[in-house]
Amino acid sequence: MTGAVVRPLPDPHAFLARRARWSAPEILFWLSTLLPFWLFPDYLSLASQIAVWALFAISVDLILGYAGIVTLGHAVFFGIGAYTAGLLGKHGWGEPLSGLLIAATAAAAVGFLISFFVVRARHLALLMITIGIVFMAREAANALHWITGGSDGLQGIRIDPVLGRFEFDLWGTTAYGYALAVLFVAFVFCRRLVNSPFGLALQGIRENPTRMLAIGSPMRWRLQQVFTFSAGLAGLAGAVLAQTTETVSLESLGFQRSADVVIMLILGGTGRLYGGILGAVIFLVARDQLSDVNPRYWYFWIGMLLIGVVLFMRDGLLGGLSRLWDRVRGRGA
Amino acid sequence: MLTTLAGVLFDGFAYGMLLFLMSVGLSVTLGLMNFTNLAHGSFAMLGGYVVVVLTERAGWPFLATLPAAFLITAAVSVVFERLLFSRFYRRSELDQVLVTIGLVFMATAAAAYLFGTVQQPVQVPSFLRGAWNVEGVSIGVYRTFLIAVAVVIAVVLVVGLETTRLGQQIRAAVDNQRMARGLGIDVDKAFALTFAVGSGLAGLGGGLAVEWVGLDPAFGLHFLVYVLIVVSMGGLGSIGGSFAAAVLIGVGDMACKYYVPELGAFLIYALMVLLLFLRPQGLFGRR
Amino acid sequence: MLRRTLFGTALAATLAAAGAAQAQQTLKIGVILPYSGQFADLATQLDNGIKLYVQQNGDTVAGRKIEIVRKDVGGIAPDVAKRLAQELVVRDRVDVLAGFALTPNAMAAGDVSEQAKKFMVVMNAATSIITTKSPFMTRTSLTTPQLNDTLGKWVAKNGGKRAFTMASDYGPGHDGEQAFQKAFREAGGEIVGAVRIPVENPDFSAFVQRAKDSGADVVYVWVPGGAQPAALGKALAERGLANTGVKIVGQGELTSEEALKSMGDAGLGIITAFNYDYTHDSAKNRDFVTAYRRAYNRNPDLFSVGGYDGMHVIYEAVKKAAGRTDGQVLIDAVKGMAWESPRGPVSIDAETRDIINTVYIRRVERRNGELVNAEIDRVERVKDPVKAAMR
Amino acid sequence: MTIALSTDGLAKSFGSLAVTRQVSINVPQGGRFALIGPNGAGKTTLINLMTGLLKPDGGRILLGGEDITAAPAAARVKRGLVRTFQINTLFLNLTPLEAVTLAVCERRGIAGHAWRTVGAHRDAVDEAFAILTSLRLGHDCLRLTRELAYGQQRLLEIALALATKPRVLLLDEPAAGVPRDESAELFSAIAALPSDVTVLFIEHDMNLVFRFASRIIVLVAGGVLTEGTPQEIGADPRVREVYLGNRGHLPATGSVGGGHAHG
Repeated sequence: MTGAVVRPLPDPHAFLARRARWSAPEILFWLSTLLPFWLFPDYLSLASQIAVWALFAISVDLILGYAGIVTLGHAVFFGIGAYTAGLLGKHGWGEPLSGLLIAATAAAAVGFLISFFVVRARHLALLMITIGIVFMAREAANALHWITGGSDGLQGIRIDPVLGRFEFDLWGTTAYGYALAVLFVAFVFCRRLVNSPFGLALQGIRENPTRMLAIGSPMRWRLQQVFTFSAGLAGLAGAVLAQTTETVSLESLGFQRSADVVIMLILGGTGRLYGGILGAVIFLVARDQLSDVNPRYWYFWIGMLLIGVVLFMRDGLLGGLSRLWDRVRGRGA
Repeated sequence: MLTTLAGVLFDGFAYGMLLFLMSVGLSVTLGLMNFTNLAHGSFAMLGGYVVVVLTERAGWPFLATLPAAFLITAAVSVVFERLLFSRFYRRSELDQVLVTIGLVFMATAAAAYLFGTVQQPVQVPSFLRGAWNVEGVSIGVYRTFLIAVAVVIAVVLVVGLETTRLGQQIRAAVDNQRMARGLGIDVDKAFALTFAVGSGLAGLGGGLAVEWVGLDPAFGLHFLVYVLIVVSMGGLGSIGGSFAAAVLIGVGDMACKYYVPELGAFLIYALMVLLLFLRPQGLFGRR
Repeated sequence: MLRRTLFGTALAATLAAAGAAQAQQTLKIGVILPYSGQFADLATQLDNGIKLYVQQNGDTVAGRKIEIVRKDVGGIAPDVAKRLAQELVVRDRVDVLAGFALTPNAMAAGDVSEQAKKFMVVMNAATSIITTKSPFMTRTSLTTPQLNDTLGKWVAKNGGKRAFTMASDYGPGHDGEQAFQKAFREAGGEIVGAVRIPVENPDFSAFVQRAKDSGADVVYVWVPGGAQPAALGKALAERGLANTGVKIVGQGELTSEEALKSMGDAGLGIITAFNYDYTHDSAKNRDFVTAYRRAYNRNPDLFSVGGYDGMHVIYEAVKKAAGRTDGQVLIDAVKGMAWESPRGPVSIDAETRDIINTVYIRRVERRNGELVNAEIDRVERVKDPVKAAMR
Repeated sequence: MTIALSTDGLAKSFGSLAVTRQVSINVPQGGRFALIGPNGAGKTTLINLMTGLLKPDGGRILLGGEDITAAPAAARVKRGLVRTFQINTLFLNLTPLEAVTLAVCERRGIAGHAWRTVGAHRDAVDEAFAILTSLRLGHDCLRLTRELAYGQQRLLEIALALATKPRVLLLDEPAAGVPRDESAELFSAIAALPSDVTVLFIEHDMNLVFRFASRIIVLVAGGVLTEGTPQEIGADPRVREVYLGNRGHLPATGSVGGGHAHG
């Protein structure tokens, strides 16, 4: 600040535009999601379920990674979406796209109701409330076995071909195409959301709630909004799974699923949308491979991976990668 | 009618005591050290396996295996505390949750590998079996034994934390680490000891639980939820709170099952959600 | 539906072509079981049964070498089960789908069996309707109503008048409870009370107290295997129900080997209906138990037998089909098949493709210092009553 | 002269400790008031009460004549009552540009918009950038807040407050921890605020207080000891006694001397 050199002021618009623009690695990534159709045609079923989990993980990232609400109960909405889509398919409404929308709406509606309980609590109380809700939901679904099929699972779901043309096949070609398309569309929405003023407000809440109050932000309302949206997305993921597998079980709204999705997200890295996708890929591929090596004890290695990531890569694998990338580029410059 | 109620109350109280034994250690470590240890249930499982192995394979008498369950679990937990958990005292709650969940996965798989997936039976001595009949109310001997152990532990803990030098050091270390260090208190040691005692109690609880609820590799995860409910409802770090919440859950659970079985476990979860919504710090929590 | 069928045919043709290319080489069996998680022990025992059969009968049948591909489904997870079944069919190109410990998983995989026209052998899952999911499916375990219907009739015939039922509050528990209640009523008994128990239930005192208070002379219990039978036994002992002359009856898991160990004398006198126990007295079973013990250092149970017989069915069907493996040929080969199992004579119902076996009524007794399930009666050639009633 | 902010018998206790005792003050519109007092006098508590972070046990708070005692914190900000924090309370992982833009968006009521990107709200971004530039943060506004120098972070505190277009601005030791030469600069920025903005600031540096305050309120042990112009306060022996002790002398207005009363 000697005043000898007059530094030009940076251009804020260029900066923000750059942030929001689709970067080359992003476009490459999405193009590469089409590769399995040709490279791994035997793995399309797995790929379709990875896409479902990725969507689920992104829904959790919105509230955990962006808004800072820790939850171990998000499978409630996944399950509601799955059951809604499944029940529609069972009772003659086999058209998949409208089924998706109805399922997501149902999940979002329940999410809105539950948001009143969630946005007030913090720390252990928040964790326990979310855990409590997921167990209650499971008990309720079991008790309503004449609707849900109880522990035998929902049977007799029939889903029409997508757009009247693409039938769900054994290889999972349609399933993967369908799940990928839904994932991509939802991702585009989420990407716009996190780059919008609303997304900025969410990050503000995560970073510093006191400051948010001081700039006059209606925080609880914002949290309720994002929680509702996230619940809808989770419901969407559940609906895709129900439609592509034509089956729903009680476990789709269980605690295990809630915990698994958080683990995926942490493995991949929170607060970046892509973390959820990467985490889903790693978790499910690792599970597929490890359980082929040893179907009985593979959870041991998942546990170890989790401890390793939390211990050594605080912002997940994606965070670790991006730091590595920065370092490489920094050295290059 | 009254004898039924008395029976339900007794069984519920005994069940509550079992929950208290398994959860009080977590309440202490969570409340005093601010460390969310989801592997607590796995330490209870370890205590269970100690009891089973020593009675069934080494032929020890049941009562002699209980102190062993406490000591071995405590010793193992200190190793984890020093090597792993202590790095997480300043990290976020989520990180703590995840690292300990990772440990639960590993412990479950390891138990399946070492002991198989089968239910482990344990034979308690004959003087702990059976029941007395008091005015038509059936009073289980083993349950009475459990209650006695739990009450003794509760008293020892309260007195220990309030009056002994170690207890004072621990509380000082927790209230203000820097000041405690300044006074020459070895804070690390105090934390390690607290953790050992807390986990040791889980081991003891696990050892005592085998006779009642059985033992398999899924034990750690299965009881984790109940343990967390007791701790969060009781209020962190409050021994009296854990005791009260454990009794509430135990009796409530038993009474629900007897009088409204169709609601299942739903009521317990609903009760917890409602309580934590209205009183996030729990019944006896300070924060 | 038409489109689905056409598609299935086309698919099956493709797969059959692919399979034909492989013929004379290996016979691939895809086994889907919950190797990890809370049902892991069940999977272990079932898998042991599979391994023992292969060990005893060689790994080549009708000129084809057996290759088993194992997949862990991790618990109740029909979405995963279905995906694994798809992958086994399209990626691993298996000839037979097998395993299936849990009903929802078996049902989900049934879709794949139907679509791909794959022979499928359910080796444990016990809900009646499973076998209706695919015309290429058979079962070598049992059905829940098979046991409980038989038990209900037997109890009513042998002096039971007023029964109280308690059953785990989920699918299999409901099946067992309903079969028992129906049969018991039809045979002249009265149900004086019923209670459903939460599935994850560690303590039974309250329920046993209710049963005791109901004034029933028979208490019927349905709980899943694992930790619960032992816990129930302890509650029974503490409430002294047996001392009051009340009969405790239930399905065989209630008095499994492990359950009896931790129940101790509390288990004495419990009457159960089951299709297999390692103490069953036959030459075939003695050899089986000896071999099993030598290999795995523990006693076999119904899961082991389900796996063992399941492999028998696969071997025999492939032999009969002279090495051909398309679903229709194999399922046709299985219909009406009868053989001597460690559990006694069994056969496959030609119409329903479901198992027909003997139901043993056993009472817990102390023999040579050990608690065992002593056979006191038997009902032979029992078919699944639900599917019998459907027709 | 209209009263912008006033309290009437405001009281607050933590357990048996009364931290605010019957505080009644009136700050006219456009006033530049300083709030001084020894550590523990309850200055920050008073600001917390006025902004709604704490609930008073008794008394009323009026903003432009309207009772806001029961209004939630965010609603008070919407009405123009805004504060800064003694300890930096910032979004460490956002850039100053994003942070201030967020504050602008919240004020304009567009922070709930979720479809168009932040950059598409050009007016808001321009306004935020202008505020940052006016506080000489323009050059560094694209770095992460956590990477800024401490003095810059203090300025960002003020920038965030300004972005809400305050009518009444409560500054809690805005220059705390800032080197002397920079703190004068910082206060110059405050002095340059539009004259209709009312300012109440807590400050320990008596030079700054006497240079920038039009009136001074002295708070001791939770209650108002006295209030007056800098000259009156400087001449008040009670203030000298309780606040400055016998350690030094009060400076004449705007002259040197004094300094931090407490370290």
